[in-house]
Amino acid sequence: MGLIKEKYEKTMQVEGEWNTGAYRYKAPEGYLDEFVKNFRDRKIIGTLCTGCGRVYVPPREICARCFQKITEKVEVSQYGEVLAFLVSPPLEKGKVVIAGIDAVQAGFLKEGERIILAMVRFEGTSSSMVLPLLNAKPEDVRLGMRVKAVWAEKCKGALSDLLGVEPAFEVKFE
Amino acid sequence: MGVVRYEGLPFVARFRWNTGKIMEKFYGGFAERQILAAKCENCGYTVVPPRVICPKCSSKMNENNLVKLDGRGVVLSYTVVRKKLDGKGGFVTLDKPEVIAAVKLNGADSMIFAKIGDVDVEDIKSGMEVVPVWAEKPEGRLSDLLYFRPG
Amino acid sequence: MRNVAIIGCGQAKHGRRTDVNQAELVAEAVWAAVEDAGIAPEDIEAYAVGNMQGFGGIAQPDLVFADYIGAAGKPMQRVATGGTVGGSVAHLGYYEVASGMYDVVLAVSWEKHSDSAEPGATTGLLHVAYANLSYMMKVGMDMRSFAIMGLAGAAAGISAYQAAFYMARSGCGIEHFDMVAAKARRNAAKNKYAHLKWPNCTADDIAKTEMLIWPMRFGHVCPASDGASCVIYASEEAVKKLGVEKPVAWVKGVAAYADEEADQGEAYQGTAVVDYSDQTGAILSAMKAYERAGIKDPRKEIDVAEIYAPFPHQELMFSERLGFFDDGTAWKAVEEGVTEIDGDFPICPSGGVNATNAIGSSGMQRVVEAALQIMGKAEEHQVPKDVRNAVAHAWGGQVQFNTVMVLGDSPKR
Amino acid sequence: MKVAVIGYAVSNLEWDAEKTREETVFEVAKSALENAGVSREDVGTVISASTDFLDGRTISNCMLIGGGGAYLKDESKAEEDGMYAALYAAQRLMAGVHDIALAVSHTHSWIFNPHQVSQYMLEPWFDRQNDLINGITLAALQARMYMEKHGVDELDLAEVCVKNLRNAAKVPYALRKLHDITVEEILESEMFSDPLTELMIAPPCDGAAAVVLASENVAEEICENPVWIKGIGNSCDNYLRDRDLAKLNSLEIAARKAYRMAGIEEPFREVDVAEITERFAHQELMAYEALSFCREGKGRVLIEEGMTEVYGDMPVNPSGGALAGDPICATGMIRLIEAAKQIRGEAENQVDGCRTALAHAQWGLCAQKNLVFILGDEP
Repeated sequence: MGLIKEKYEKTMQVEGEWNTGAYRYKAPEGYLDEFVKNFRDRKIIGTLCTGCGRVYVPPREICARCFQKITEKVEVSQYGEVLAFLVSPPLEKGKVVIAGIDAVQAGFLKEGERIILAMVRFEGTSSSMVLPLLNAKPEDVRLGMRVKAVWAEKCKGALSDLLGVEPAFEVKFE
Repeated sequence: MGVVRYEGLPFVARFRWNTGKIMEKFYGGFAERQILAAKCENCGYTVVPPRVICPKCSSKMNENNLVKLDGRGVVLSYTVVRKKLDGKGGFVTLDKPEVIAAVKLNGADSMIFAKIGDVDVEDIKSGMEVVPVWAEKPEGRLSDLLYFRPG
Repeated sequence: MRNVAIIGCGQAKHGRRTDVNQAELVAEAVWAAVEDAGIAPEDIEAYAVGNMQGFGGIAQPDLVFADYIGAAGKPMQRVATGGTVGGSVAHLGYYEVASGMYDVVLAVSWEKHSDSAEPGATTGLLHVAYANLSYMMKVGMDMRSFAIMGLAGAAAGISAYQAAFYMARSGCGIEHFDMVAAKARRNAAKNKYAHLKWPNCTADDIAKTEMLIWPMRFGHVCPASDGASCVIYASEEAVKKLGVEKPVAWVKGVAAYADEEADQGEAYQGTAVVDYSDQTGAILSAMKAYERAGIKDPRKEIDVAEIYAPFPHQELMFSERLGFFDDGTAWKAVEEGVTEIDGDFPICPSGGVNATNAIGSSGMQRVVEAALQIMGKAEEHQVPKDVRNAVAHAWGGQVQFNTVMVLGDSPKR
Repeated sequence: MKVAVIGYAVSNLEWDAEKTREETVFEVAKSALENAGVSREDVGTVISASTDFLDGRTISNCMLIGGGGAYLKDESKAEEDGMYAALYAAQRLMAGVHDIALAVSHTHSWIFNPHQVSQYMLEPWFDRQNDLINGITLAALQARMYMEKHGVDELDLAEVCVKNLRNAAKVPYALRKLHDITVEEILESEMFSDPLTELMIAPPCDGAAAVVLASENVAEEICENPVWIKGIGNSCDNYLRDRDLAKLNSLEIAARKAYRMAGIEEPFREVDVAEITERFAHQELMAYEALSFCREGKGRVLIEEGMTEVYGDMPVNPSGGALAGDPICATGMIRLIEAAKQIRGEAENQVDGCRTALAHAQWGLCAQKNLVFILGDEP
């Protein structure tokens, strides 16, 4: 016996839409935009809450714990640690479809590649970011692993300048 | 400090709502140029389009409650629409204003909202009698019922 | 504080309900509950409703349905909190009675995923972070990164990270997730309202399904169901006045403490929760709900729990946060069969959310199932022991909202 | 358990605010707490109000927990007008579970036209398939039905607008402040769907509001002049097709219930001021009748005789009402706040000797749902 799903009669359908693409939004000036601008100089900045001393990367505007606005900016380390990670199976066509676009077919992702996604906390910060973990085999990834930021050859101040992270040097006693 | 304004990604969420069996019958009636309503056996309220629960006494209804209406109706209220939504949140000014009315169909207790055509906007009045105008070849779809006209 | 009881429960059959429209689906659960309670529709004084409107594509759908559920001319309040919504509606209905404003209140929540033209729950889930993703595109996220984010999104995004976090803190393996998922399918086979049923499903059956993104398999993922669940509350006085003689389930304590949204790097506010398996909000909600219910040792005093776990690691994680097992040890209990229907501490005997997920309905369904266990009306999946207290839990938002309701077989004194 | 309003805040109402939704919500939540003289630590429960379709985000409260002050608080979201959030917050206090509650509401209309959302509110199997039906055209149908039944004309509707927009001139946060507006200008403003012209339609805008509520256990301790909630009435009507659009039936039911709870027998005499949500001009006249300020069909007499002016016998909307600015989910909550300000004697258009005030919120197409609070200066 396998999986059982009850089937129900199909009745007529009528169509309609929710035009989400017609929405406009607002973001605070001086936070994610400034964070990204600093990528041009290969710098990672965050905000420092004067209430609790936490450093948020990417920058946050309101600290929920202290219930106050954060305006102070600080530069943080390029080194961090892996808090959690995911590993994709080798990618195939038809497996990653976003808003009707097949990401492999369209060439955004390569056929057969395996992607490791890491949740990274940069040193001295209280928050985390999801970044691809590059130049590492899935078998070699472990929690708490030290990683460093990998930048594009030419940084132009865009989110994509920060390609991901890669394993940092490890010093071992031999 | 200010804000950065930006647009949402170009994505439209689409829906295909199941109408359920009784509404399917309602649209099926369109193929014969017929408007079906549901008459509650308990309180006598007649609702169009038909539905499975009486809006007045909550009695259960089904296909056996369907009754045929003659299609004629009376305008309870109307409005001349000069500005229409474009589906993206904007308004477009109509070159030719359109009329929409609340119509009570003969034999029904509820009302429907329908376009009124073949009439000068100055001539439309509440209390006016109207009849449906059907597509040339009705197929049992929503688009079969084009609009209502005085008659 | 007034004592409030659940005097009737109703569920629509859950599955891909293309045979009915959204209003009919909701009415199915509502009138089943009215019948179960054995009251007249006129006895209901007020309504509590809710769903996640983006999934079904109707804004404020309850206004369209008001006269399908007998709410016309009566007070109706609506709440929506994401995945928790069913739990939140259950809490709202409780508070409507507990406040002293009404004596009999009907609470219903629902979802109809099949009305969306996009597969599964894409529309609703994508739009949680849609504005933020749009902004990230504006500040130069490339299509590769966008696709990579979608990659995790396809496996229910943050929940996959949460599974990894949970593995890190507990030392459990994927095989334990397989066991939990298999239990859900097996239990669901005994529940006539459930969606994914698989009699005698084993962990091996689940292990054979493909890996979506490590550590989450296809067999771990909940379905996108259509369904509705409903409960009817009555004050202690009304229980007497209505002459309810069947067993009822008493609400002993509720709490819903909001945590921070799981951070994927795009939030402007918050505290930046780092470990998604911490779940401070769940711990606090459980603590407060027990305090209000007078429960001191949840493991001993609670007899059965319905936990909102669309993914198997969440059943393990939340059973710890709710105080049934020590942090990081729930998987051992699963290995020992403790959480089976006939185990020492049954969890999700109904098959839970992992087998049936009509999002808006799911939180309420936990309350319904917990109440049925107390009333002894869970039929084939009734746990074979005396049920005096049961817990119904729901989570939602970006793994940040939790609702906890403690139900008991006798009123609080 | 009795409940009082002990603090409040309203943001500036603007078409396109130079603030994000998080910032606006954060600011009103913070100022309301300051106004009440309590800190976030004192608050037990937080209820917000916003909707997914208006915000363009599924789970609209999910990224507002920090900004709304709800972090690690007993939280929920009312997905309708902010006054329903205040109602839920009050219920949590009345149940004796908490002592202090914060209710926050917001809508940023700039992001997406709420009138388009009104179309998404239609029953999808039939009504939504007709592209001419939306909140405005339905309101126009309602207006004509009401006007023809009771001999009301466009001038009466324009008079409502003139009164409210002139009142709004003194209100610092209002959007439409038109001190010198005339009936002619109202009638000559752009026609949307006759009889409704642009100025007869409440202008959607950006805005937020917050109130702090306290139970009788603590209210008097914390606050010198708490404003007591003495009556609550709430009712939902049938869907459009099965209701008498010419009458606000559910408002009448809600008002009756609220009056009974507050012990009010003659509303016209006993209520000193009313703040109501008139999303369209004619709805204010319909509300006069449903609130029993006059007999059915006589709403126009009140406006023609000037009785609902600030100096009249039954002042209605001294703040300018929704016609002066409509941040959808915050609109009803602002009415509640304005009613509370009248009791405290803090209103811009203060009504002399105000001791009993009425606040009203509506929700749904053609005001399907209505909520009424009666506020007073003593418990």
